[in-house]
Amino acid sequence: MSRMGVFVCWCGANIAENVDCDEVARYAGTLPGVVIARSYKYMCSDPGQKIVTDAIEDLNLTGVVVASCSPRMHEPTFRKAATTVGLNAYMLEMANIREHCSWVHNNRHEATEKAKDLIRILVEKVKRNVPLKEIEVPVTQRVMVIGAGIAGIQAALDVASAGYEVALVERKPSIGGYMSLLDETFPTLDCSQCILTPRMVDVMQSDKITLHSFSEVEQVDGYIGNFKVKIRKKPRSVDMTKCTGCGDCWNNCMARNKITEPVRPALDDGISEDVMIKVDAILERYTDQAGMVIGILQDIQDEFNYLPEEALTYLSRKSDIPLSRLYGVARFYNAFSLTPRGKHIIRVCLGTACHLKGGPRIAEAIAHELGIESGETTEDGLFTLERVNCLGCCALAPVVEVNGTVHAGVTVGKIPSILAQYGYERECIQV
Amino acid sequence: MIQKAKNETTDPSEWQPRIVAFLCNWCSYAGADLAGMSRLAYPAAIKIVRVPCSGRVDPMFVIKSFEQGADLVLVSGCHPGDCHYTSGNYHARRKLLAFRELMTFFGIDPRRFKISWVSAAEGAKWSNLVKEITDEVKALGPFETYSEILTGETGP
Amino acid sequence: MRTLRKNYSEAADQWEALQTSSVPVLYVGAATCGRAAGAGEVIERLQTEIRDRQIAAQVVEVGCLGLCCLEPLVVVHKPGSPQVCYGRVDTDRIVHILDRYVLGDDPCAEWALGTMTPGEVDSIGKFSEHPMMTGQVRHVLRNCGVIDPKDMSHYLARDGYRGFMKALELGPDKTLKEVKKAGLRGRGGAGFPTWQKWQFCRTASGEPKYVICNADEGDPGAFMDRSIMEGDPYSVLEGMAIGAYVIGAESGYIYVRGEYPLAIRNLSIAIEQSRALGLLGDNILDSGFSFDLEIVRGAGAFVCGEETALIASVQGDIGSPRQRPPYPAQAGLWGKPTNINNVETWSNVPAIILRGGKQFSGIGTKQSKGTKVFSLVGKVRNTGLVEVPMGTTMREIVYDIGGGPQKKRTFKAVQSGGPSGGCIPAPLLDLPIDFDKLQEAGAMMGSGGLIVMDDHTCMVDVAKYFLAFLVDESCGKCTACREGVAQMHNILVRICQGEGRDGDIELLEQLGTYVKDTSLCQLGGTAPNPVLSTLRYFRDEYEAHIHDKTCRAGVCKSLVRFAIDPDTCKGCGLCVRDCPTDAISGEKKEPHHIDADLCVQCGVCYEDCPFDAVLVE
Amino acid sequence: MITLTIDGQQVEVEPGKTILDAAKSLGKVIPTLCYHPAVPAAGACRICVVEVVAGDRPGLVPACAYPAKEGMDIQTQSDRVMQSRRMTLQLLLARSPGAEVIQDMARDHGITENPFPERAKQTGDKSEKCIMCGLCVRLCQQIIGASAICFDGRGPDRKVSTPYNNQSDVCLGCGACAFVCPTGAIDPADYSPSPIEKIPNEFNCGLDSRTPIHIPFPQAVPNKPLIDRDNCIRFKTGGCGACETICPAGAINYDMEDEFVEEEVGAIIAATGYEIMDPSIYEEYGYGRYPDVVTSLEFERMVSASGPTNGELTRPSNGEPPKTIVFLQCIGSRREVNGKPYCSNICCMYTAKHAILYKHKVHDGQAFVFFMDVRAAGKNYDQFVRRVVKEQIATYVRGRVSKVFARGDKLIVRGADTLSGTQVEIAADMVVLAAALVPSSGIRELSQKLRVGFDEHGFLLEAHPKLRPVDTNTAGVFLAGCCHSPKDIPESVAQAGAAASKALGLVCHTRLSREPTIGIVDESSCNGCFECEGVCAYGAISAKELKDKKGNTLATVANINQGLCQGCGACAATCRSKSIEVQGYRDDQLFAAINAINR
Repeated sequence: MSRMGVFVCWCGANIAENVDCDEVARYAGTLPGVVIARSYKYMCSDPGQKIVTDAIEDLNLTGVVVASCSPRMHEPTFRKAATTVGLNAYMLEMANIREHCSWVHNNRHEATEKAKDLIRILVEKVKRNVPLKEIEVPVTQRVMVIGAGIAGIQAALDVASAGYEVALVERKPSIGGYMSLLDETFPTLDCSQCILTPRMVDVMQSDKITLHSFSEVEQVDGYIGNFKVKIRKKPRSVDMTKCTGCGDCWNNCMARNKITEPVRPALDDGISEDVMIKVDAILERYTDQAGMVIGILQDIQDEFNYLPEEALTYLSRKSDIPLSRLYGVARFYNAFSLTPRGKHIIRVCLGTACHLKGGPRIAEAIAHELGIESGETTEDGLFTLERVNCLGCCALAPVVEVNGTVHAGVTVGKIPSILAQYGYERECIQV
Repeated sequence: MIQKAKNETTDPSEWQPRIVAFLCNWCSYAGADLAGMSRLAYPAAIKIVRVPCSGRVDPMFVIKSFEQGADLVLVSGCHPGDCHYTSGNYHARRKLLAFRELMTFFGIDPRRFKISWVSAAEGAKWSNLVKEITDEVKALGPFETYSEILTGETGP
Repeated sequence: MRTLRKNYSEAADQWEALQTSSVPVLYVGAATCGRAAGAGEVIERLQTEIRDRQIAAQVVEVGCLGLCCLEPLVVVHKPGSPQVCYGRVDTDRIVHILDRYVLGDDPCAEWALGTMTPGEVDSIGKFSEHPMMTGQVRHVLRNCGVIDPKDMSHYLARDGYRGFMKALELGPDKTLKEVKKAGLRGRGGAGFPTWQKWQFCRTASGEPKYVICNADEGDPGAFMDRSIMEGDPYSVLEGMAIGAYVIGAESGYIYVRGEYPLAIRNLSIAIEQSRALGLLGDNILDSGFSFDLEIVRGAGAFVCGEETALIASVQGDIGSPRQRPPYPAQAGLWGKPTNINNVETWSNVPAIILRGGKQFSGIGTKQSKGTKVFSLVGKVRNTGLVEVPMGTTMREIVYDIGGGPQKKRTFKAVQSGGPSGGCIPAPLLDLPIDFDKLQEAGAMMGSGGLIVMDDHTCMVDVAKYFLAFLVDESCGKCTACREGVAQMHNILVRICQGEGRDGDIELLEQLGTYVKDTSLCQLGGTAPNPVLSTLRYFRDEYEAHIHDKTCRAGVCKSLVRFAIDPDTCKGCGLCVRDCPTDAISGEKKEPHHIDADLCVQCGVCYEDCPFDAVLVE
Repeated sequence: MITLTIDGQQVEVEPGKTILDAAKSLGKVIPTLCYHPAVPAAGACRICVVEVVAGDRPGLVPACAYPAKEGMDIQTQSDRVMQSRRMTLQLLLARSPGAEVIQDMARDHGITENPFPERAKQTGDKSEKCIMCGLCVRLCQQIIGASAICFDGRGPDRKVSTPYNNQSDVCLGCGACAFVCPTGAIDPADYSPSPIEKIPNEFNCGLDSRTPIHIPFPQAVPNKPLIDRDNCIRFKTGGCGACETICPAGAINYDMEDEFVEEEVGAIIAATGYEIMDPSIYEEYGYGRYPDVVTSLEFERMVSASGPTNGELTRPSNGEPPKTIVFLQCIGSRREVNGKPYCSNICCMYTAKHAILYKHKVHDGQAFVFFMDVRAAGKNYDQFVRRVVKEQIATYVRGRVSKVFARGDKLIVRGADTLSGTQVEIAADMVVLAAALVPSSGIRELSQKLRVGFDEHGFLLEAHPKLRPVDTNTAGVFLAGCCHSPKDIPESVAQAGAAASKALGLVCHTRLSREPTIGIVDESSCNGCFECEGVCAYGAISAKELKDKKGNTLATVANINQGLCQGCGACAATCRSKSIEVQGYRDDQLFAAINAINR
């Protein structure tokens, strides 16, 4: 048979103000199994606790209900007291007639009735309590500190100085938190760096503290004494064991501004149909496109008589060779022209032999005749005048080549007749 | 600056509803404590039973409460995601909401069974919650069905 | 190993049939220079004549015999009589020859240059005794102008690819030893021992290996590579095959400059035919050695003659040389070991292997073995391609073969080595053709361009011309060449405009040594040579330009006034017609007069006046 | 290793190293222009030529590109070298008259006059400083991989440009070309399709910029760099990789991925700190609209010696020192509506400090502080603020500010002065907002992982406001610093100590006793359905085989691991055969309580 004790606390005025503690105690006494029911001004005080322990001892109580404040507040206190007199701590429970009753119900009658109900309910439950023994669990003697601002650093150092290992996890690449941003701190106007950085160095040098910088807590398992914390160490892309912090990398980093990823225009954006067909046909003939750039450009020039911008842009997109490389090659070699050329290409040889035999005179004469400078094309698009360094017919100097056919031993006088072969009419015959 | 809660006078003769509330120890019970500390008065009809987690509440407790004369049963736990035991409140939510659907078969009006999430910091929410459900149960009137069956006759 | 015996016998029969043809055969020299001189029209006229008049005769287009000033050249071979070579055959002269000699038996001795094969034709001497031919020993050019470049059987019939097959038998090591014994040195200009170059590439680690033929021939005034490629492309292919076999390369490139379309066409035909015969491609003649060739067209950049620039160009990039080491033998094309030789070097190789190194080293001097092909051009009477044994003196080439300066002109100098070379004045004419001797004289063998200059050539203008050429052709990568050569050119332009100052010569010399010393590649490294050598031998002309503001050769316009000497001028009116600004006036047969304001000093009258009536003040 | 002598000194280098590397290891300085350690050497500018006195090819060679060979004898200062270097400089002076770097170098080499005429400015030349060394083009093509610029033409007229001289559509705008250019001749803005934008340096609140690979601040611990993958060319386009080439220790590793580490600990202390609220949500103060309206943290960086302006306080708009400055308190704090109802605790104090710092920086400047009530409760705090007031360091105006708007280049601060009951307008050069402190971002996710409560503002919930301020409801988890509530450094440090001692109190034991209110299984009635295992959040339930003496299995039943079970009771509620009970909350106990609800 259970021998219950009910002890009602006044809590000064906090409970007594709305609950008639004596009435409640009287009622508790009438409950089956209850052998003693008393109220007292401060049950949690030392004399109050003595009342409970004496009752346990004198009446061999098997269970106790203390009706006072929230169990979250003083359950440990009363349970400890009960154990001192041999009653198992879990045979004692608390009915919350303060926060759940007197403090929230001002109607004295209702509050008192509710107190009685709460006690009655709890007594019935406690009658069926059984003594329970504490469970022992192992404790991992390490501490984790999450966040390495001044608070985290200080906590880690304190724990480490007590000789226990610390796992310090900091989300940012460096510890120090916002304090490292400050210049001076109030009220002493101490330089923030001077009082913080030594602590940061202590963290680094302490063999007890394992620092996980640039890392975040991913998952926490387990419970008090046996936490298993999974940490995600974000990639620095720098191997910390090898890096000496010499600074060569950040002093020579190439990305000085934000990167704007280039927008890839569509293959045929702004390219005429005709150009695409012709360039595609040329590309078919080449297996190693990147290596045969000059061959491809020569074929394009044979096709269009010059290198149109459209063709180079399309070639660049199709073959994935950068346009700048194609343009660079086109501007480097004399054979290529980026501007439309005339139907007939006149090339005056200025090799050494031709130079000695009056090559420059011939060039000037032709330029004078056609009214254009070297490298230009006549308005009617018929003739383009170019200078070339040696066509390999030096024995027959001076030499002029037009559309592949070479004219040897050219003199100023012969120029009009040579040009005439290509449809050149002199506007006015000079007298 | 704790103002005293205003002194409500209730007429003892009027029918007083009986509400049973199963509160999870870590959140709702602490929320009720906070309501007390902040002196946020609410009707006394409610009787709080502490359970380790809302997941511990067995549907049988609810039926037994109605059988024992409860006019409304409330189960309150931590906000989903905040449960001290990680997933206790998820099991409670699924199990008890499914159970509420069956209550009509037991002859209990589902509106007499409430589930709520009150965190340890929401004293005010707890107090208002109790006021609401008390008014609601007054509107619903006493729960007679089970007591009639037990006593074999249909009383007023 | 297959030995193509069947092909050889067929080729021999075909060649024999041609030699003993029952029908007259006319060989027309149709290389680029021949066509420039009118060979194209001659062939057309010949074919229309033959077709219209159903003459039984055969026309064969061949390469160039080398006598460019006498082109177009036609060799007529009537059955039973020796081949007779005729010069300057224009469209109507060919008809005469056809009627009088081919159909008749009048050998038209007045146009004949000599008989090519044994046998006598009255009043026609031996072709080999022609002044231009006497000094020559034609090894590299042996097939040029003789075989049809588009028909491989001709080449096979004249021991074509026998050298290659002998190499396959000897194996790489022995073949290399033969090249070493021959003492062959690079004909591109530097004269580096070829066997050593092959050795470097052979022993370098890295696969695959490449062989390249440098046919860029950027030196203005040099065209021997063109003539070899147009006349006898097979010798180049065979030489490269032997080289690749020794080095262990499986693919090769021939980098031909874009200005040689005919050479490219003949080479492509030669490659096609070689592949058809299985002399190019996989497992050649079942010997386990595979080798194939591709032609890469140059696009007009003199700098691509430099090895690393050429490699960059083949890789499809701008032709910018790269700092060496690593040398191409260690890391060349696509970073792999690559061996680059000049056209003439490659075409020497087959003969060396076939006849043995000793026979090749028998010709030439102690240090420079074999023969060298020169293009003799400029102010010389007989211009053309000459192949002389090393050791021949410059005087023999210019005077004996070249016929000395043009009439009424006196010899001043000969420039050898193009823009990287230097000039050889009259006193040094007895200098033998030898890599090292030329180097000492401040000149350079170079690819073989010999440009003869006479008293009407201004050495300062020549130096300015070469610098202008180099400024235009410099790739612009390194400061020394880009800026140094440009500044040297500015100074010479100033001197030629009469604004020369004291100290200009010293500054030129200082700049010259700087550019030679500090440039990244050999273009820059040799760019100052023309200036430094003209300064060394013709300092007086510079002083005349700077202090007296005169150009005795009458070339530098701003320093020259032309006037007609009344008593020598015959009033023939030749100069009136040629003068571009019509500054000359005068009655027929009366002394003419130049109007100083109109005259732009172009120098046409001064050059062309048959009576030297135009004087320079 | 290769041994060679430079200027008579012996030196050893690994094979593949250049003469420049060897000279550097001897501390010898050889001038370079077109050389950069991250770009393959080209030997283009020829300024670094040295004389090889003995070796296979004696003569002048570029030190940057020429490999060191065994037994080489190098002279770096011989007459021939100095002569060549002087001539190169004279030529470059003529080529690029505008390049100061070349002028300085020339002066150092004793060049007084230049015999060569200056090169006429060509059409389309972007700058008079370009010495055509080609480093920018080589870098863009070979290292960055964008190939946006190329060499246009050859010979003396060669210049650097984009294809057809129009805007490049592949330029990344990274500015690497300008960074390596020896004479500052290239400006990426000429080529980049979009405007050039700097990478904001978080440490200085974005007031200055940083590179993707960086250390957060000079005194950072650990003092090792990291790569910001959002701005690094290597990660965005696959190009660059310069840091890997340069790093002498070979420490760069682009393939690093997230790594997971498991730490076993007995106690956890959360100290995740705070962040400053973004005041731009308050239109009236104009933060974000007017550059001269800054937050207190930005102000702190501006006055800091290691800040973006090295401690010189200048107005972000025009760089002038602010003659009049106004500090606004309680921005977002103590606001019932659309803000934080709590007081952020430290603003009054740091604003007083800011006033003092401002006086140090701008002696003749005038500071105003709009405040509600000065909270200076800490030790010597009030004396500190009173000194600011008494020594007229700042004029304290009691009242809130309604509006900040621009008039001319001044910022008009319109507020009330409740003590005089009048409206106040101040024409200020700079306005500093003391914004509210909020918990650092991600606090909600962390608290859910730690299973710790948090209040509606996100601050972590202490177990009891008075008695257990550093504990949390979850045993073994403690709090420290501003993650609990806004507080100053002394309080944070104190709380850190407290949390540490709490944690030590726990981990100093090797064993810990725990609430016995955990589950037990009645093996006689358990039918092994293992429904319970599915609901256990701690994996505390496993199978146990009951064997008879001979060892054959009679039944498999559920078994509870006492260490893991937390006593939540989910299994008890789920068990169909009611074979699992939570001690202290058994069904019969609860039914007994329920039966007692009705008197």
